[in-house]
Amino acid sequence: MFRKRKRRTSIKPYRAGRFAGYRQGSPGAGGPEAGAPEAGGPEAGSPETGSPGTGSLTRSLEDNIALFRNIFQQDDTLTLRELDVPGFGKACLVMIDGMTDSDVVNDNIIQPVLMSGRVPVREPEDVGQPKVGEQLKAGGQPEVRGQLEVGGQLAVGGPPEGSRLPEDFKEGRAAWFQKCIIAAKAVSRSSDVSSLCQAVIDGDTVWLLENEPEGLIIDSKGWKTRAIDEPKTETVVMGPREGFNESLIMNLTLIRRRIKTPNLKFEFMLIGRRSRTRVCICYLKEIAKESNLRELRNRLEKIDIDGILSSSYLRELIMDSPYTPFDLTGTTERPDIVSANLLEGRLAVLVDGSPCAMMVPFLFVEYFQANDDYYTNFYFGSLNRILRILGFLFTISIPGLYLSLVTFHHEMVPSSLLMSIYAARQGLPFPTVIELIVMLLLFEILRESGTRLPAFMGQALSIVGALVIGQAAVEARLVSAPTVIVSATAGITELVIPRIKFPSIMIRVLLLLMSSLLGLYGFLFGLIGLLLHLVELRSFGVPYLQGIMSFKKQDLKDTVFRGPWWTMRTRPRNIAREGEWVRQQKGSGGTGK
Amino acid sequence: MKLPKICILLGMLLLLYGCWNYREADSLFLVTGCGLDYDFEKDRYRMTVEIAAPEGSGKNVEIKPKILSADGDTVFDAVRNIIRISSKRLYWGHAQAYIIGRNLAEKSILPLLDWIIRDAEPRETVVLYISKCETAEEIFKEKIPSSRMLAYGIYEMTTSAVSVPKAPYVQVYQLYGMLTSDTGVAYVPAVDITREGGSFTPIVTGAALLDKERLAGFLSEEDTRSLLFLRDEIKGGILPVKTGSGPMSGYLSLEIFKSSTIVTPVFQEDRMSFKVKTALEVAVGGEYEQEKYLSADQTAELENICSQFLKNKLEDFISRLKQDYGLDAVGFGEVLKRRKPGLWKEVKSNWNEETFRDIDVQMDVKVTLRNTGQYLKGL
Amino acid sequence: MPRQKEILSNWSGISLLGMFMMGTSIITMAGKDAGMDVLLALPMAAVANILLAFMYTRILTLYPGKSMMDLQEMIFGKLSKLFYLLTVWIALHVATMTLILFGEFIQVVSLPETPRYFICGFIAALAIWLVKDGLEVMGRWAGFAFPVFLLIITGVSLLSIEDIRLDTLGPFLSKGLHPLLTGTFPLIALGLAFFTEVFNHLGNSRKTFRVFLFGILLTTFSLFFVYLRNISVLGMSFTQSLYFPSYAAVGIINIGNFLQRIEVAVSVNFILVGFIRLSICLYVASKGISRLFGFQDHRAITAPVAFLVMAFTLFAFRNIVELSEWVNSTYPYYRVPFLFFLPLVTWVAGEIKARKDRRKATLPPAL
Amino acid sequence: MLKIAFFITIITIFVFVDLIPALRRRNIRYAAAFLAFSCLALSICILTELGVKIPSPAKPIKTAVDALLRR
Repeated sequence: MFRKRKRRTSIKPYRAGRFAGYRQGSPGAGGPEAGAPEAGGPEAGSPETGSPGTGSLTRSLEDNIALFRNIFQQDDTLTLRELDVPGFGKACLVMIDGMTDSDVVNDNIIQPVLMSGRVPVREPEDVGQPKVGEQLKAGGQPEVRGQLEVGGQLAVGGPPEGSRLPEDFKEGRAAWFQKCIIAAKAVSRSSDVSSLCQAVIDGDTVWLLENEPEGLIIDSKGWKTRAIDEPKTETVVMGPREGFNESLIMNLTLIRRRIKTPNLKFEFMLIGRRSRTRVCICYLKEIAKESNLRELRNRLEKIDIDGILSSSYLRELIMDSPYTPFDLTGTTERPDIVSANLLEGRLAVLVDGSPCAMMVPFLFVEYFQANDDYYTNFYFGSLNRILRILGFLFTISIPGLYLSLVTFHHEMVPSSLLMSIYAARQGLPFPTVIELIVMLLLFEILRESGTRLPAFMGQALSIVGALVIGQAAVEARLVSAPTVIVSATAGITELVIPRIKFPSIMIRVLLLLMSSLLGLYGFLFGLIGLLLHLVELRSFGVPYLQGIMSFKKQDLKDTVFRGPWWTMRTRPRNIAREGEWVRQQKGSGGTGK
Repeated sequence: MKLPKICILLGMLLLLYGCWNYREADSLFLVTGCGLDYDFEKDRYRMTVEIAAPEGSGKNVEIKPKILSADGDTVFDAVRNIIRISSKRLYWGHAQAYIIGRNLAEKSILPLLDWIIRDAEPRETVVLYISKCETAEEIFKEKIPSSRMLAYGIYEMTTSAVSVPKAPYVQVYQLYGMLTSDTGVAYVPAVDITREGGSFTPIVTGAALLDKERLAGFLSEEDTRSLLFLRDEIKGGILPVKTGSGPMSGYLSLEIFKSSTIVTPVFQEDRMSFKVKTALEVAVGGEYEQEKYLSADQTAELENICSQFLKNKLEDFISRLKQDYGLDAVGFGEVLKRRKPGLWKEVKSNWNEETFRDIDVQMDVKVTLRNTGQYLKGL
Repeated sequence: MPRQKEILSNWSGISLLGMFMMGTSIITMAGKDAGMDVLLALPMAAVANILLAFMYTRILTLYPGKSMMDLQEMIFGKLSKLFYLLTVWIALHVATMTLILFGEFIQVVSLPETPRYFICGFIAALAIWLVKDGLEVMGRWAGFAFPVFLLIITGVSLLSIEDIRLDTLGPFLSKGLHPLLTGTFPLIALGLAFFTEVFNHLGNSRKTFRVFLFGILLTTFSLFFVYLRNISVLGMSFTQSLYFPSYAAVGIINIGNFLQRIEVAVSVNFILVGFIRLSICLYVASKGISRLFGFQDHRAITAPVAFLVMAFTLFAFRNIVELSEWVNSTYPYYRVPFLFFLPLVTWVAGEIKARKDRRKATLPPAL
Repeated sequence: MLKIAFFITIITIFVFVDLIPALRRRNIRYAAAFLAFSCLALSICILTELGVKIPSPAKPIKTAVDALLRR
């Protein structure tokens, strides 16, 4: 882990190739931090890490090529491009088709290499500095080509003599290629087969040379990614429309573009013995709580799993209370939400290949917050929040309350209402509790099939659902009309907050069962238990219910109500670092305040 | 440690699934009201209940009133015996009117009152009536043309008495309070049957005066209004005032907006008297002899006439209360108890019989005219 | 599993205290035998409670962070086991009473056919869960439930304004001082002694007394309004003749024929506060028992102690008549030795020991 | 009968929650206390179910207090 961090400081440009380096350091080159705990570092070279090759390259190119062929047996995406470099002999490019950017390979690797034997002799002082890249960047290749053509002096018989390029050849020919020829932004050397293999898998190109025990790992990653568009699940009325896609680096850019401070930190980790997924912890160094960060790193390092395909894998692996149905980590596909969370002092975890970022700590009240609240008028935002809270309360309680009122506490229903329920229930075959359970189940089935169904089949589903369940069942006197109304209300209110769907289904059923036992008292016991469970939960040490029912004025600003921005002077308690609670200095902003 | 906790809840729910009090609405009959009588020949209570019974099937279920009755050794026994006829359990949570027949009320109302308060189902806010007919059964057994619940009709007549103060609205918990007070005098609304156009309609009219647990007599609607004035229970309604004499002359209706009555004991030279101060704020709702009362002076005159009229009414009522019944329905005793607890202890043992008959009452009625409706000048 | 020291916030402390003190009075109207004088008894009892709170605060602050049991262990050594035993006894007794009242209330008021042990079982299971989660969770739970409780009390009392008849109040002190005293005594919350096991967890031990004071005042105010409402709505005689006057008083509310039949709000309130009362008793009992046996952690013993309480409910009182007679006439006196003299002895002994310790500390060692 | 079943159920649940972890951690004394208390509770339950009148401590205390205060 530490190696990654160390490397980060030395490599500046961020793009897909930003990682090229860290893998090729030979194991154990820990440097000063070698004593730090390293929980199953992925490059430990153990057999499970997924890199089949071990050992080092040999001097024979034939052997090396055979080695790679052997490792990537039956993998026909492996592409070997053999070259004959004038003056150097045979060379070979090893890459995987589809993972590499053809332009980079063609223009920045093959072309300079092929030309290298003909390059006019340069002054020694030019050598050793990564001028080539810059030159290419500035002028582009045509200039080089032109130069060659004009010069017409083809330096055949490339084997460089010591007098020509004395500095570079001291380090070996590979180093010379690395520094002087290859026009890629990150090139490193390695002789370790496993790291070379890993590089190939990651989409880099490995460059092998005859009679050279070191290979070059050239950054040439490039593949197609989805365009940045608005997430389907989190639409917003007013506000940014960008959403994460599956490329980690792209996602990080989206965050970086919103918070432009060097204090925004991105720490990388590799998780997954086989998938070797890159995972990034982002935080704002001055605001995030150090202890939370340490805890998060700790928990992530403890993970031992063979594959991570989405951030949801991580969420379940690092939850404080693994059995709770509630989310203890936030999740979003929107960079603006992640940025807002970072600014509150939270930590975000992004996973390569998953558009969902995970944020910790997560509080219960965040279920009811939506980014739209912050982009619209604060009255409207507060109203929406209250509606969401009501929606949650309704969806968990309506079936249970209805059941206990009509089967236990008839005295609480107004006489006229009881009469109509009474009339509606005449001659029905099933007890209310069974009716309710079946109807709720049917609703969930409809909902679930609606989610997975192709859009063109949706209509059929809704027609059948509405007609059969809504009308025919009542008319055939299988279920009573009030039951249909109640379960439909519970189902609709459940959709006010899609994220809390599962816990609310579970609580609703539990409360329903409790109500069928002891009526309203059972319902109340269920609520007591629910509150108890919520109270005992913690997300990264922060009490889950923090912020709800607080009497402190400042705490209420962003919980049940969305206060105007000028009043939100502090960050939520306990989340940001001690003493870093002030979001706005007093008097700043809020004209007229 | 969370999984076991979830197991606790689930295990308890699944293993011990028993719902003792789970009752579907359709397994019950809703009782809307009941009447209680005593059959002195058979020496048994007779309970008549009105239930809301479903009629029809399929989608066209209608709720119609149905009358059932049964005998029993006690009230509760009679209640349970009805189940044998009705085949479903009776549910009392929505019953509003409990009627006691006059025959039984002359003995005691306690059997029913005790059951209402003790049992969990009947509510404390229901109203107990005393029937002016011999039995309560008569009231229920009369044919009702409509599908309305008779008991609810009776109850609504009482609650609407706020704007027509002709019957008191006494809920059972208030009745209990009156009966357990030191004077032990209470009043409840009375029900009777009117015969209009061949159909019999129950009507709530006047009040029944109770001495301890026994019926002492019925008060007319006018007396009931006086009683309500004295007890400061008037919240609105119409006060017809007769300003002249002879037929068709000088009835004036006053709409009451505000009314307050304060009773204070006065002691003068060993003699106890009570001062009743009634203040009324009214508007002229309708009058017959218009020309008379339009100027400011005339308004004052009108106020005087009305005050005098009401004062006479009230004084008349109190004197009749003293002579005919000897029952302190107005609650002078309660006032004395709060003001002079020491003195009360001495007189309370024979308050109704002696002291109350002796006391003087000084009436002070003040009627204030708020407006005369939309009319400035009459025809 | 050693856990880090649990810390109660001040509000949690106030909530626990308030809910514990309301415990059963909110529904049974303790002290209603005093008649009208109970309204005067409430402030008198508050004064007595504050005096008691002085003593309990002193016990807690002699050695900050030490509970009364810790103190007893320091002072009496082996003998302290006797003290634990007495505390456990009374805690179990109060827990049993609370649990029975729960069962009886629910049974009498709305679920007559449901067996009592079944209702009790649910509540006991929840209480075990709460107590096992520890004091901090308990405090936070109370911190959430207490505002709900106060909100319901206020709302319901506001709704019954229409039915309140203040002219039915009085006469006060018509029968001399005796009823006042008999009304005051049950209202004195000797149960506060249990909080000497709870408030040693308060985050700021210097604010202990403030927490006591605020809790007592809040409770007295709430109870006063509840009592006033009940008496003025139902009338004194009806109030006295009911087991659960609050329930009846709220059942009378009828606003525009729409807002009516809301007496279940009282049940909610009673279950919330009674639940905390039960949990505190269970906490103290299991703590005492684990100390008796020399266990480190009370959590392992909580569940069996709760079973024991459940078993006691089966035979302790035959019915609510016996229970209410006991609660009204015997219990207020019976609890005195356990909840008053026991802390008193501890306090006096602790005071002496603290003096000695302080002298020892100031004296130069080994002269 | 249901009463005993109910008691046994609740106790069994907590056997899983409390007793078995205690045994696993070799906390014999916890386990012993757990078993002792649970058995006591269960036997009280069974006795009452069998119709045995267990004398309640409330009664003697009541007579004692009455004797002390209202001589």
